[in-house]
Amino acid sequence: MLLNFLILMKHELAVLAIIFILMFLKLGKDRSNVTVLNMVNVLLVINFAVGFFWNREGMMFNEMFRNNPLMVLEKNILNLGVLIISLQSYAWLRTHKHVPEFYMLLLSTLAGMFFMISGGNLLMFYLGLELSTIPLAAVANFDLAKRQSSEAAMKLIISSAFSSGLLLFGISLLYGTTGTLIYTELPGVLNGGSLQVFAFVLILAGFAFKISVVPFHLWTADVYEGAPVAVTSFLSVISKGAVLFVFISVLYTVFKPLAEAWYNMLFILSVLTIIIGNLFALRQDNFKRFLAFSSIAQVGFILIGITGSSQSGSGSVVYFVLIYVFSNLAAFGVVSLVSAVTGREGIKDYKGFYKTNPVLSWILTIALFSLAGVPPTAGFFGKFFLLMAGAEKGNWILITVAALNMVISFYYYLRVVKAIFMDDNTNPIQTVSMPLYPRLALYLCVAGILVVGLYSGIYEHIYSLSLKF
Amino acid sequence: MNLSLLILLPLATGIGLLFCRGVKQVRSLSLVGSVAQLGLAFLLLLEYWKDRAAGNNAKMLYENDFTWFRPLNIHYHVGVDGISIAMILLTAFVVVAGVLVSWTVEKLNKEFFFLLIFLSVGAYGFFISLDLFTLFFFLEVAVIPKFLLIGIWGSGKKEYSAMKLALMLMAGSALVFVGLAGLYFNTGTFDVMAISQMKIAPAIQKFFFPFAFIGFGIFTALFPFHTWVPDGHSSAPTAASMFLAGISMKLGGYGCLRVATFLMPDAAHTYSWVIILLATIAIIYGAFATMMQKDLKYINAYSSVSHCGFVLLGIGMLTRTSINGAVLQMVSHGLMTALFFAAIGMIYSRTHTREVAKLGGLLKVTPFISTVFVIAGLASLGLPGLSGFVAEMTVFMGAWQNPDNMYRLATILACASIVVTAVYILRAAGKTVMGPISENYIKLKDASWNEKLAAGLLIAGILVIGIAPFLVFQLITPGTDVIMQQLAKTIIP
Amino acid sequence: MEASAIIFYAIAAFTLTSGLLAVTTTKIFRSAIWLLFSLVGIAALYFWMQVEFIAAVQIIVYVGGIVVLIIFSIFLTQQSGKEMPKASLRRIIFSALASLFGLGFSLNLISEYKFSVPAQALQVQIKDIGRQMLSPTEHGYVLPFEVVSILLLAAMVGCIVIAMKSPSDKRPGETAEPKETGVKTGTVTVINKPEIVKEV
Amino acid sequence: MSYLQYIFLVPLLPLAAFVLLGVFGRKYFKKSSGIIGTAALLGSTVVSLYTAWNYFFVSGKVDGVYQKFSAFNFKWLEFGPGISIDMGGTVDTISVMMLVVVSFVSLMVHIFSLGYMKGEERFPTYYAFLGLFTFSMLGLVLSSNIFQIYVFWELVGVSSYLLIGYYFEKPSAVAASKKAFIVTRFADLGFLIGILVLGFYSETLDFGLLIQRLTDPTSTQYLAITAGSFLGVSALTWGLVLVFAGGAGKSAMFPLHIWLPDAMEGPTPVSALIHAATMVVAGVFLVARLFPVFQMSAAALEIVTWIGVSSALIAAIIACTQNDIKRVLAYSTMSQIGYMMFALGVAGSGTADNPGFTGSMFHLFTHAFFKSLLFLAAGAVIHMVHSNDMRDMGGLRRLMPVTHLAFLVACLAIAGIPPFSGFFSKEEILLAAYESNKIVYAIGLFTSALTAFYMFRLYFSIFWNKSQRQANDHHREAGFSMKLPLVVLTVCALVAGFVPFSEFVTADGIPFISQLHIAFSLPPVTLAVVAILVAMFMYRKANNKPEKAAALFGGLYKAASRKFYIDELYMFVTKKVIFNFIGGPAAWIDKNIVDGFMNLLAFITAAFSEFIKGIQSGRVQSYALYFFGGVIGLAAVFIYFWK
Amino acid sequence: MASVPLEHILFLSTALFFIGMYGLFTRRNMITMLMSLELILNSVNINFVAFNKYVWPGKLDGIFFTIFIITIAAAEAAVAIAIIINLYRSHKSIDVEDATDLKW
Repeated sequence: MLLNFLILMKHELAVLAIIFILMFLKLGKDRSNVTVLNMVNVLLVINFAVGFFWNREGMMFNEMFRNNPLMVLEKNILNLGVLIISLQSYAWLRTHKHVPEFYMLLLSTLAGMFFMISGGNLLMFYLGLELSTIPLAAVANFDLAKRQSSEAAMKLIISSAFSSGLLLFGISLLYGTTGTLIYTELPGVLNGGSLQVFAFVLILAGFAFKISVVPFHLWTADVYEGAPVAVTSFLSVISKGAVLFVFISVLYTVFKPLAEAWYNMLFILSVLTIIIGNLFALRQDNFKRFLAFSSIAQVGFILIGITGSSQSGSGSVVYFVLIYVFSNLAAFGVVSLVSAVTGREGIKDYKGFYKTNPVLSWILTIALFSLAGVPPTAGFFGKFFLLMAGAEKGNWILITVAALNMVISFYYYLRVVKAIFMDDNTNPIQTVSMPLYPRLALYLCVAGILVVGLYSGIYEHIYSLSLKF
Repeated sequence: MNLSLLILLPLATGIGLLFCRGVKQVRSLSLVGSVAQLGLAFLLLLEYWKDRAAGNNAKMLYENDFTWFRPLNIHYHVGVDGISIAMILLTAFVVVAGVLVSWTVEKLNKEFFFLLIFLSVGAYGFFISLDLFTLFFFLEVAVIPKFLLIGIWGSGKKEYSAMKLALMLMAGSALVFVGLAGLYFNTGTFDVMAISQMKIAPAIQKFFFPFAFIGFGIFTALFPFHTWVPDGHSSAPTAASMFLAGISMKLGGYGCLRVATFLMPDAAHTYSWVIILLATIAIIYGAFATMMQKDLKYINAYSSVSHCGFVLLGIGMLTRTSINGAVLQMVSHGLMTALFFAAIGMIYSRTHTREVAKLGGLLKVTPFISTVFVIAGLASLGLPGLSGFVAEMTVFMGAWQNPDNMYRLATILACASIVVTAVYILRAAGKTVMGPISENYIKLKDASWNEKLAAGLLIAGILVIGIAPFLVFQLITPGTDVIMQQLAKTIIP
Repeated sequence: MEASAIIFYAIAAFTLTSGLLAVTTTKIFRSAIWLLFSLVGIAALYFWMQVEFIAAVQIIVYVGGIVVLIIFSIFLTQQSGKEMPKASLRRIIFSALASLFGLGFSLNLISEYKFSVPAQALQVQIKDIGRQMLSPTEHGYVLPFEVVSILLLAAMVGCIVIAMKSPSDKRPGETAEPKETGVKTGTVTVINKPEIVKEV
Repeated sequence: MSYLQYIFLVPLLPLAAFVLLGVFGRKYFKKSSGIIGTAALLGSTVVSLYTAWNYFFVSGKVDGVYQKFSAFNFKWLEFGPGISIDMGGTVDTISVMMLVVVSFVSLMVHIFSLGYMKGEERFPTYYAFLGLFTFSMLGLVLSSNIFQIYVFWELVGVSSYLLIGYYFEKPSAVAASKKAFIVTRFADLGFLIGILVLGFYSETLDFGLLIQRLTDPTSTQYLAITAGSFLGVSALTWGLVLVFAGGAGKSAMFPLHIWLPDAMEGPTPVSALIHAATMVVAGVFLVARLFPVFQMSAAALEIVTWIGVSSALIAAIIACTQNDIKRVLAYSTMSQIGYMMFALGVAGSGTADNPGFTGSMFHLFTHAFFKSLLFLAAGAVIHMVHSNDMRDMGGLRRLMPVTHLAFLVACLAIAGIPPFSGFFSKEEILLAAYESNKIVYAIGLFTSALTAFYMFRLYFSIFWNKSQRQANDHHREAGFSMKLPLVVLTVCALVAGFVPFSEFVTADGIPFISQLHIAFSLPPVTLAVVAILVAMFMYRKANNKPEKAAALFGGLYKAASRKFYIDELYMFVTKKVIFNFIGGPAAWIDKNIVDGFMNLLAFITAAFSEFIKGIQSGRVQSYALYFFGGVIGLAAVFIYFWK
Repeated sequence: MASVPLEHILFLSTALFFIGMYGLFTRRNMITMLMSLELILNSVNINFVAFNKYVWPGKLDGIFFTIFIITIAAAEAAVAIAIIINLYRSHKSIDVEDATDLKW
């Protein structure tokens, strides 16, 4: 029993263990940031490594907690992302006053996501969601001196509370109409009645809010811009990814009876999301804000993938999230490094960046190309598979719109590349020296971008896992 | 021989370039690499002839096929027939010439040569791949380097042009993607040869053909979507313009042939009149637009629009000869336009202007360059003995074999364009290399060894095609015959 | 029966009116008080539904915790007497319309839906609530319980870090209260803090 | 056929010279290039003479009929079964005759140029171009395939372009070369389409097969081509007329002649070779080559006739008014070619034993000699006076006796005074015209008189007119290399007429004896003599009679001296109409509409994104409002509408 | 209970829900916005309890859900207020209209 418990909840327990270590660290005599950071990063590496061993399928607490290979994979992806982010935010945290707290909060959100992914029950889902949101709001405020930071935190907490209010209303209606909260029981009792559809829409909105689907996306850009870069990247990659994982499984299993309805909803939402995201990304100057909108557009593509049939849909989405972790974090890594050293975050500031920082420029360029979906970067494969998955339903309007929107997205990614390579600048960003951790992280990302796509084994592995939820 | 070498060799060269120190190493390595490509291409040609002579009548030779992404049944499937070998040879020629021409690039030369080589990877991969996915993959691989090449090393309103080019080409490949997806979901495979064996319902073909054809057409300056050509070519650095006009416009033509026409023959029959209409417009209107240009590069760019019109015309006519002509025209236009751009580049690097009005009398001071310029001009106005003539005549003959009166009219109009071509070429030549020379050009230097080599290489190619076209013909005809069989077994007569 | 119905409607009217006032009065402190009333009304509703435990929790947490917290923060951030800034008329109209439409929409849906009301309602004992709360077996809620406790821990840490006045900025009159809020959150959590330690 | 195997040398030697001099000339053969070129030409001349001898006197005739042999033939470009461009060498009467003419005249010009072009900076280039031209011309006459002839046709055109533009620093030369190329290109368009038509219907491009199929009224191809019609004219006629259009362009026939006078910008020997003797008669040769097919279509022959005769007349009239001696010669060339053309025309439509074909070829033959002689002599004069204008000349007869003599002979020849060569050929032509069409005959007669007049106008005003000039170091007659060709050609111009041409070259290869009827040849000769006397009376001494005469003709004179304003017409059409009403709009549309549309898309996108930016107002409450709006909207849509 | 149909309880909760929403939309003071949020959550609680009590008396899901919601609401409120206070430090105001630096 106990062993089973330990193995099944390995990921969660590992994260919690780190949290408690940090807590005692904090209560004990205060150490220098660097030692704390070294320690934390080592722990995270261990945590990430542990994720690959002794995995087992199973359920506990009458389906409140499930685990299966796909979930393990998803958790590993999230672990990886957190590791990379932590390595990248080294430059920023070195001088920060509350390093252990930062990690405690961040990791508790991670734990929340794990519970959310593993949860087999709307209650667990809700708890996980909150656990992965509320601490983030706090962390978003960690640039205590900056007014933008606190504004971002305020926007995040209020709008997320609002969305969870709606979500809860939906859940309550669902509960009222079906009498159960357990995933495995729900499909049997869902009958697609209008009240249930309403409930579903409310729940969908809760998801859509977290993965910032238009029109539930409006908080995204502001929060991304205001929050510290580490938090922004965490929001844009980790929490989005986690919710996506849950979203797919919930849609494909729990709401199967409503499939026809949610397919059309996602159709509308994805088109809206791609277009609006692109249109806004067109005219951004702040790099984080720009990435925010670009990530919204990316979500639109992911939604298209979700509309596909279960296996290729979920496979392509998980695959894309993995790629997205690498590409987006590569971009954010450069941005966070630069903003930590120089405090400049405008795309204009990046004019002539290549003259001073060739390596960083290439990394950023590769990342942007991967986001834009240019071969041979992994992003190309990710987008291709997403669209192929979406095309399985034969909805060519959707595919054509998406394909043409890739052109718009191209424009703004290339705009940045243009700024980096072609424009000349009177005072370009000075040469930024890369500390060890960020360098590691960035190289890891680039390697990922190049390998994940070209090496087909990874996709096939994910695909093979993504039959069962 | 293993075709993957064609991809690996440039790739290795490119990676090697990253570790080079100093201008000399970079130049020499890229020259060695590109020459090796050329050698490889010739090796391929020889083997091909040997095997064909040995009576190997397979549709595709040297096929090499292994599964890449099993879930979507994506293969890495390469193989060549005569047409693709012709294209590969063209690419190799242009690459070497491009490297030679850009010998003196100082600014960021490592990156420059890396991108050039990388571009060639895309081109080779595109021409050898028999799997729609890899085809698409390499198609897009070939786009981005152009953007950087133009934007960083270009001249004039380079950012605008680079952006325009990248976006329009990307729009093209987006359409291509839809077409490919359509083919995939109606056949369950990306494999070109496999799809060609299947029968796709005409309705489906009719729906997806425009996507594929227009998508590829944008690459090869299909009429309303050609506007990236003038700006892109004129802003690009010399080598990049050579690549653009010489290679990447051919990607489009090849795709139109290999994917759109070959895999959707019914639709090809249905839409051939549209293709011919657009092609004829492109030919005539491109020629007249060229007549009004003042800038040498614009002249050549617009003439490329007109010449690529011949390619599309040949494809649209759907006769054996005309398709042969289309392929021939692709190769010949690739060579001669590359030569033209090389000559323009040489002139520009000396006089620092491309304004026809500002130039004059260069024949006196730079006889070699001027001669090259004139030869390129004569080639593009279709002088017998040079490649252009053979290609255009083949297209005309093939087009005329299509007995429909409207098609005949289109053919006649297309023929008429050779007069206009003569007009603008001779105007350009007359104003640039002939006439009285202005004082400030009096002490210009003639071509340096690398420029001479590059020009010589291209001229050699042009002459070979022009004097011994039967060589190219017996190279490409088997491929054309395969396409003709495909077109023959359609439902619509 | 009649009596209970009358009581219900009375409670409902009280809750709704005080809630409405809470979101409309111009004085912030008053609105806080109205909120308090409304929450109490809800607690009364729970009593009426004979779920005393929830009612108790409602009173302890909301009335005893959150409202107090809110009032403190009001004191911290402004003088309670003064008028609050009004929203623009356009905003008000749109919000009213949206809310009313939403209300109508959902009421319509709910009234359409025929809830199958079984004969006898649920009789809930506090002790099986407590037992299930901590039982890992069937109908056990120990896992969510732990998750929530992690959440509370995280929330506490977050509050402390954010609201604690950093030594750099020295503004008089704000030294104590931020900690206060932190502690307050603490008190909320203290209820089930020991169990965490026990369990893990 | 032993001698046939050497024929390939005839075109190849000049080609070799071209390649050698073109590639290495300016480096290694700066001085010796002239010798090299001439040597090569000498070689091919010898071979062609050898061929001619063998063909005409040894082995050409099989039981009384001159056969058509194929010296060599290989597939150059195969379009499909039966349809292929071959590179072949046809040996028949006209091709052998042309071989001799071309190589011989070209040799003469090569030799002449040794002196004339001495000291030129681009001496090797000049000889390279000459070699290229000679190669292409020889290839043209040898062609066995209608597409092959087109190939060399273009090559001839381009080498003429290069040679006209030889003085590339003179804008006028550049313009002239451009004009020549474009005008002929325009004509070639017709030729090309004609080839497509004929080739398509006859299902071959080979001359032999094509002629055989299209002249046999029972063959399917013939039926097809006569059945097929466009705008009510049969495909056959279309094809032939279009082909003839090409010929007319090259041969400077009436509406397409404008390039020829300007082409005189080139070096004079070049004019002698290309624009007098060889290239310009290519059109005649083409028609002669397809003569059997032309005979199948009366309409086509009519057109040929009238184009030819009108060109002859107009050119002659214009020639009377020009002052630039080379232009005068150019117009006379045009008029003489007009003769050849209408000779062919009437030959087809006339009776079976009509001497027109022979006459035309004969005239081509003789004309080659005396016209190139005229040009070379003129070249010698120009070389000495350094001017083209006859008003700067005069009284040169003592100063340059050889030239004087040669010029005189040539003038007599072209004027058709017996026993000079021109007389015989012209007689045959007039006879042919007389037999078939009186009007044409009359015009021809008048034209010949005009010819005599303007030629002697030229002669007198060069060599007499002004007072004697004295020899001094500056004015000296040219050296041996220039005298030799003059002498040789003079001899030819004298004796060429006595060649019994009709026994060699006839339409059907069957020789016949043509005898002179004194009665018939009386009127033209007397007219010619009268015309010469008039010219002598007007131009022997400097006086004001010419002005009077000009005033007498008034408008006609003015129009003629302005070449009947045809150039202006062309200028108007090209510069004004094409550039402003076709090219301009095309460029404008491309820049503003097609490209503008692309930019408009970009602009709209940007504008729209600017327009909707208000959504992201930064107010969290409106965010919530949108959020809720989205929820309700979605729910409403999917509950009430999208069921 | 029979005298009061379930729907009426739901009406009450729904009304409360939208009252809260109205408040959230219109209140410019962040703390009052927070209050509105509390109202929303409470209405959901009522739903859960009512459903559990009258419709699905089998298990205690609704009850427990309510308990957890209440707890989380507390935590949320705490964090929110902490953030608001911090924001007040920098902005000198808790009017949302003043906290709109980040936009477009």
